[in-house]
Amino acid sequence: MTDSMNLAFITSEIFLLVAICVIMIVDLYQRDKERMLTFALTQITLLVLFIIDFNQLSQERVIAFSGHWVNDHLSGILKLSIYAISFIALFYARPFISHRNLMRGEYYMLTLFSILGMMVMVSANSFLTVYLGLELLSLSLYALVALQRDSKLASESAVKYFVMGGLASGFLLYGISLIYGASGSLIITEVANHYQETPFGLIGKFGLVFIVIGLAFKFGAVPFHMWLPDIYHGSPSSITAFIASVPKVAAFGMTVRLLVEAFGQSVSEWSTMLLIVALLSVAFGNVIAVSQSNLKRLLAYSAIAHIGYFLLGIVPGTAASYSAAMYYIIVYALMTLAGFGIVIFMSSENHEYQKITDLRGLGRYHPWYGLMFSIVMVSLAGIPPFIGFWPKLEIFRHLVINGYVLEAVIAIAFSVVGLFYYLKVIKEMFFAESADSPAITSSRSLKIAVSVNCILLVIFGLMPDNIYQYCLQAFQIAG
Amino acid sequence: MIGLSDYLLLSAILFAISVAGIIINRKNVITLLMCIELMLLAVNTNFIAFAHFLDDIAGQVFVFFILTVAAAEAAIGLAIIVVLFRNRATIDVEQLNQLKG
Amino acid sequence: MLNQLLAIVLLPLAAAIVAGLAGNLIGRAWSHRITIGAVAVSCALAINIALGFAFGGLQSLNVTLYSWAQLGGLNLQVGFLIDPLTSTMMAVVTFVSLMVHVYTIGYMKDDPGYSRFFSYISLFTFAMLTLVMSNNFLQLFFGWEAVGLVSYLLIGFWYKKETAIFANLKAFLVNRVGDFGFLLGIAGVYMIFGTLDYAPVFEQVAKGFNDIQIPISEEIAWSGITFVCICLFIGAMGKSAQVPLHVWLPDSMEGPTPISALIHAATMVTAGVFMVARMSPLFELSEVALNVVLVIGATTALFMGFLGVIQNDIKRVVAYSTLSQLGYMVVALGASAYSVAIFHLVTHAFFKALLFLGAGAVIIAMHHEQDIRKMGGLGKMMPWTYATCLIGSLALIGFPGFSGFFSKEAIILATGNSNLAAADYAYFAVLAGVFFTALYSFRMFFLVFHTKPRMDEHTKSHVKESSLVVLIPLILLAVPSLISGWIIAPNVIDGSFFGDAIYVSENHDVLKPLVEPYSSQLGLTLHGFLTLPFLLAMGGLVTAFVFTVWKPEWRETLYNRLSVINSVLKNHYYFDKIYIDYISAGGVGLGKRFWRWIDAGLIDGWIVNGSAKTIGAISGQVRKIQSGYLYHYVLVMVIGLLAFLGWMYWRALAG
Amino acid sequence: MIEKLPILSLLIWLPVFGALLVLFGPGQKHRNISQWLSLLIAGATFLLSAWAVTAFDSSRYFLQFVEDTPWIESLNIRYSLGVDGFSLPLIVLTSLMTLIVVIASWNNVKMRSSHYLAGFLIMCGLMNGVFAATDSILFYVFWEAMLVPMFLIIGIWGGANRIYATLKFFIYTFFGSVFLLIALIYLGRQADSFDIFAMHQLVLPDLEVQKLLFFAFLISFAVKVPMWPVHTWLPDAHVEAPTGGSVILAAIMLKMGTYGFVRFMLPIVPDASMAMADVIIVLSLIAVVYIGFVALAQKDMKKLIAYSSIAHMGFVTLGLFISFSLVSGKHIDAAIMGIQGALVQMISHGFISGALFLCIGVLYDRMHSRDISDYGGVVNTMPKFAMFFMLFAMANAGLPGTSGFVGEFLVIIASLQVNFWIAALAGTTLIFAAAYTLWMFKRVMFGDVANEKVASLQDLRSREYIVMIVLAVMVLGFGFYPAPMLELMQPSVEHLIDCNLVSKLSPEGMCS
Repeated sequence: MTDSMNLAFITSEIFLLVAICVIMIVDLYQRDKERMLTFALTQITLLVLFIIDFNQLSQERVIAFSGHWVNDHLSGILKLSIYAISFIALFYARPFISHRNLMRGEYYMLTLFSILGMMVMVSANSFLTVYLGLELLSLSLYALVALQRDSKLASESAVKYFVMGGLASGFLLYGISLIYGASGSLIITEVANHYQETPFGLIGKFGLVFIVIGLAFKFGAVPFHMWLPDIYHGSPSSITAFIASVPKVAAFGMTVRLLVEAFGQSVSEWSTMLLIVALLSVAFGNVIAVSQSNLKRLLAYSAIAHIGYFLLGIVPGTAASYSAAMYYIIVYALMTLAGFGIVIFMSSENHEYQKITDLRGLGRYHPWYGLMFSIVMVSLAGIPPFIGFWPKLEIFRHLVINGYVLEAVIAIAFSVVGLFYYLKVIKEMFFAESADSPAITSSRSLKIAVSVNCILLVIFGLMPDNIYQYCLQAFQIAG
Repeated sequence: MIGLSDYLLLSAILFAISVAGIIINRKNVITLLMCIELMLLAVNTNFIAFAHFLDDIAGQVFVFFILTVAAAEAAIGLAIIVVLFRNRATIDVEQLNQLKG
Repeated sequence: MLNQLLAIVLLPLAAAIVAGLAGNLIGRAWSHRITIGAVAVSCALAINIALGFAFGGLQSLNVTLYSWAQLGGLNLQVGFLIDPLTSTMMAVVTFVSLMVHVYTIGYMKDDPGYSRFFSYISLFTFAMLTLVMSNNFLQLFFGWEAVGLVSYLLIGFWYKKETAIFANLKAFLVNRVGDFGFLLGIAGVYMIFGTLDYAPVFEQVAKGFNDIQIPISEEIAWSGITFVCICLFIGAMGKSAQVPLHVWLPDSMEGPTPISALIHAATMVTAGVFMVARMSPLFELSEVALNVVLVIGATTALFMGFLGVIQNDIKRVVAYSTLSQLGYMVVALGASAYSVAIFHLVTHAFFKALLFLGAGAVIIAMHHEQDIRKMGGLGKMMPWTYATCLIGSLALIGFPGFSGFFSKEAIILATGNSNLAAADYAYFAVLAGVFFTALYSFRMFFLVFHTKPRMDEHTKSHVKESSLVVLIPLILLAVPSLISGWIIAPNVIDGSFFGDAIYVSENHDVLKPLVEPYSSQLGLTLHGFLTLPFLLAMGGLVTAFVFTVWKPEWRETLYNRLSVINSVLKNHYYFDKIYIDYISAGGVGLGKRFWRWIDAGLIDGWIVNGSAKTIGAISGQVRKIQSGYLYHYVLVMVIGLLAFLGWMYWRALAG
Repeated sequence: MIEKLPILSLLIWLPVFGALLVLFGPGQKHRNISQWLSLLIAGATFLLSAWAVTAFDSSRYFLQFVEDTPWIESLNIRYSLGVDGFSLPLIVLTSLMTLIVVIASWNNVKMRSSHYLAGFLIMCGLMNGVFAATDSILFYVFWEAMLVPMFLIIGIWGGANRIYATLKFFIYTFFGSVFLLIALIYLGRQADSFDIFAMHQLVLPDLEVQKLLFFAFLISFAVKVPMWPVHTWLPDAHVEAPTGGSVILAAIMLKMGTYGFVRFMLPIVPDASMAMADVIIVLSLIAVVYIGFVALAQKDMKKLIAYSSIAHMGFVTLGLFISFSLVSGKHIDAAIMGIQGALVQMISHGFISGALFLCIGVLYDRMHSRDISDYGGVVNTMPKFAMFFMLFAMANAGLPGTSGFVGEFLVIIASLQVNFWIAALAGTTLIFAAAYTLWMFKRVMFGDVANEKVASLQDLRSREYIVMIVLAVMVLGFGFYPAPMLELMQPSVEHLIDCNLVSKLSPEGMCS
């Protein structure tokens, strides 16, 4: 435990904290309404973080701060993807918020704080750190959602998010407390050791239930999904894009820490719960999405369905399947970001076009973006060769390998239902006649960001290996 | 002699009350905040009880963290409610159903 | 030799292509010059080959042109088998075709589709030649369907005529029914003999082979050879218009008259007869098949003869007489007098073509009026046509000395000698047939050429003898109608001509008794005046004379007396009614129902769109759970919580 | 030097990247440029495929022009291509039909023609990929990806009811192929490799497992073929699709299903296929007879041809699945006959149905109606067109001398060796096909001029001539001399019969 207090292990966190303070102060002295400098600094911070963690990626797994903190491939890779996705998300946000007087320092502050929270989450090795990271993330997200002060919907969704989130973290804490009582420790590795020797008592089992539910809530899996559509719908699109993508990745990290690392020896205890939740999510998400007319709500329900598929990846409880799930969640974050990118893209200065029918004639008048968005939709539907297909393939592969053939068939059958509503969007863009061209953003940066994001979907679709290799490394599997 | 199980029962009851409160209360959002606080208290009771009977300090430390975070949470919660009130001139839970379906 | 054969086949094809694709470029004159030239050359070559077989002692040869397909051990080839039988057919086909070509110049003089017509008939010549010259079943089937195609095109030549395009579709479909059987027959041949070439098949037949059983159901199994023969004969029924597949031939008269002469009298319709004769080794092995052939042929011969009596359209009379004559040929086949069948085929080709072309000449003269009730007394106005038609009719009724006499007499005698089960019925049918043949043919003859003219003045004033291009073919056809019998008869009957091209088993050899009488044509002719068939023919002739020339008014009374029979005949035994109103209409109706009920209704309506609708409905309902009220959301969460806790508790208790 | 070329990759990617060029290149504004460009690309692709035929060694059954590079190491998925006697003819067919479609839609598609052409070029590449892929996941990727451009083509350029039709098409086929995916995953697991030919070598001792795999394959491929009763997407898709779409759909997409049978089902699960052969045979016969009746009742030309396509594809499945009882009955020649017949039928149906849809397209361009009742006496005003239409109609009716005859002839003859009733029912196609095709022809082409719209029809234009002549040459050529095509396929067919139809229940008797 000599190097237990070695701050080197939390370089990036410290750097981020410092950076946040600096940016806050700099922001105070800014006259520029566009907050160019703040934006630039934020993005630079992210870049620097990326570089730092990329260099630390190769190092071995270390546990520090008397066991509360862990640095390993998993945390490293998750952090990297968090930075990358947030980076794109901020690009999306810029033109949007500048038109809705959200262009204030807080926006960036809160984003960075939530990123900090996520970093803590993914490299937490004790329930305490997990909790702190989670709350740091959640609180900043509540604030972000409520940031658009003059919007009825935003404030309503903020309240809902807040209440439900509080409730969920309450559940999680209650579970943690029970586990603490049952195992006598807060350190995840010690919990794991404890359960290696002694079997689960009833208290431990109940604790596990609470924890699983807390996680399921974070992901928005049925039946703990109720908050998700409203929040996605109500909050400002740029923030929805952020909420929908990045925290999912962090939540995966938390799941691994809480379930896999703490209770990895007793997969059977929780895998069934996850299986039920997952299949429910797949079914409900896909079915309800069919009757949605608002693009944001549609994406919300599709998110529920995708979470279902993702959880199916965790169910088999083998390292390979975890890496598949990780692959899925990262890819999904990228895709859903692009999805909400469409919504942001379609929102002009004063008005937000969120109805699917607002996309009419896009393919006619802006074929390039029509193409881009159909790539997103098809990719979400999981049609090869777009990237959405590969993680699905991996998930199903591991299900079949581990003997969950029937579950795989059910899930894949619902993906046919899913196809229907994704195609509905393409239908509106290309097939439906429309008299005039739909309003689209004027900002060049956003146009570039969307195009880059969508093209990434294609490129990674044609060369899916590189991302997946990282996911495999995260679980010490040679590709 | 009061045993561990009694504390657990107590916290369970508190927990149940808080959840029930959230479900039953249809009027004031503030009440929801209080319910959440109550839930955290239930958790705290658990932690302290366990910490005592395991005589391990970590649980009690955790409680301090929870209390702090709860304070922050309350602050943000109230702020959000203020925003809500400015927009809707009401903080009735029943009115919060613009987002649905 | 091979080059000659190729020339015979390909010249008409080339001419057809030129006239068809470049018809407008080269103009009418050139299109008929080219086609006629081509057919003339192949005709000359064909006759040369035939003579070679008759006198030059030419050996039959079997050549392969190219391998159509190679499947494992099976090699499907295209090639020629040239023997007396083939050469006869080649000669007849090319000769009649040539005549028709020439005749067409006059007949189609002012038709817009002039060169198209020439292209078609040359194409037909090509197809027919491939059929007869084939040395394997594949090519036989090709020619079989190709002639059907051309006949389809030619019946529908005047595509604006509603009746014509109805008739050609009908013809094609009825033929397809026959071809369906034919194809199964070919499949059967492959099944038994493992090859589709004639030579090995006949070889195996000659040196004996083990017949297989074709299981039809659990208990029933057919002898393979019988199955094959009957299936092949079904094909022949289609092409040679035997009952019940005869319905297309009368309608085919909607086509131009030269076609009726060439395709629907002389050549194509006899393809079936040729095919059975070619397959004689197979048919000889199956008594059952031979009996079937006899019955079908006899029925056709007799009952189609009846219909001839009541027709008023000049071409339809000839058409029904064709049907009846085809019946005679098929009877001969059934009696395993194959050579006689071919003999009658040849003579019939001459005199029936002659009759058709004569009828055509009349039709031109009458300005395309075809109803014999509106004619009469044309004899004086067009003497040449009159003379040639008389020759044709006499040949048709088998008046001693005419070509038809020798062949038909042989058929009757052969049938008499046959000892098959159905032979007696057939014998009666062919005898009775003779009477009616005479009746309808001379009824027509008298009504057209004798009796007082019944056409209007205008037409009457314009009636005149046809032009030379029309008359020359008539005369050239009249000559063989007169004399061909004298030349051919003996060598055919004693089998010296066909040699081993036709195989007859010992116990079926019905021609042996005929060899002696047929050795002297003159004696046979004189003897012919004393036989029953002659009396019957004369009876028919006299009856015809009575009802047309002497006492026309008796006709009405007779019709009224026999009104029942008359109505049956008028509806052609209701064949058309059954086929069109019930079978085809029923088929379409069935299709509609299948489509509406099963495709659109069950599969699409319920299963496909139904499931989509269901999901939509469920979705519409389930989304209501998302009520928007916080406490509902929490409630759902808590329910989930309790469910899991309970489940976990239950598991803990259980295990 | 040309031998060094990665010919198959070129066949796949040349059209795809060419399409991108057409899509975003200069052609966007000027139709002519895009048209010439796509003509150039399609022509080059076709020439490449033709060269591939000449370079193909038809005396050997195993794969040629093989390319094999790792693609996704972590999943052990390889970018491996190769063709044998089954796939090469289909690749040529694909390239040729694409070229024809490009020519046929010359100056013909008014709206966004560059996108239209690009769509078909992409399709061409992807379909070539389907036929060339020898890695099952690669196959699946092409198989699915191909749906997207077709979905857009039907949806954007289609007829009145296009949206329903195209959604139905996409979801129907996608539903089918998801089961394929599961089966492939399972097999990949068993064989430790997604290589199709590794799967061929797989021993599957459990017949039940084989049956499950069989049904997974069956659902996905039967939808594509399509076999009764999962055929109902086809008429809608055909009717609503633009001419080019119908052509590609009928000429090539349907073949993928039957190609799947040959490539996956027969070799990988022979025992289940043998056990289930009767089911398939019955379905095929239903396709011939039942669909024959349904086609008779159609009032819409395209629907009629669509249904006739289903009936004709029935012969392919029939020919493939009678082979089992023939092999077990030691009728090896007949088995070869059946399979060869099926393959020839695939190719020739490609030409014929494509040609018929083009003919209907020619009429539709002028009259903007597909209803038979709107026509009549067209031959009066379009004699040259009538000639071609007649030829193709006759080919559709299986007239000897046209390619349509070859396949049906072989299959019927082979099927009599199995059972009289199979042959008899299959043989009814002679009557049905003639009935519905020629009845339609009569009502559309023959008779007196029906209305003044017909009276004002113009005969074929030069580009239409080119297309018609090419197809006519193909139809007649393979009708009179199918031997070359058969020789191309022969070794693969024999290998299929020798090695792949043997039982996979036990290791012995398996050969490589």
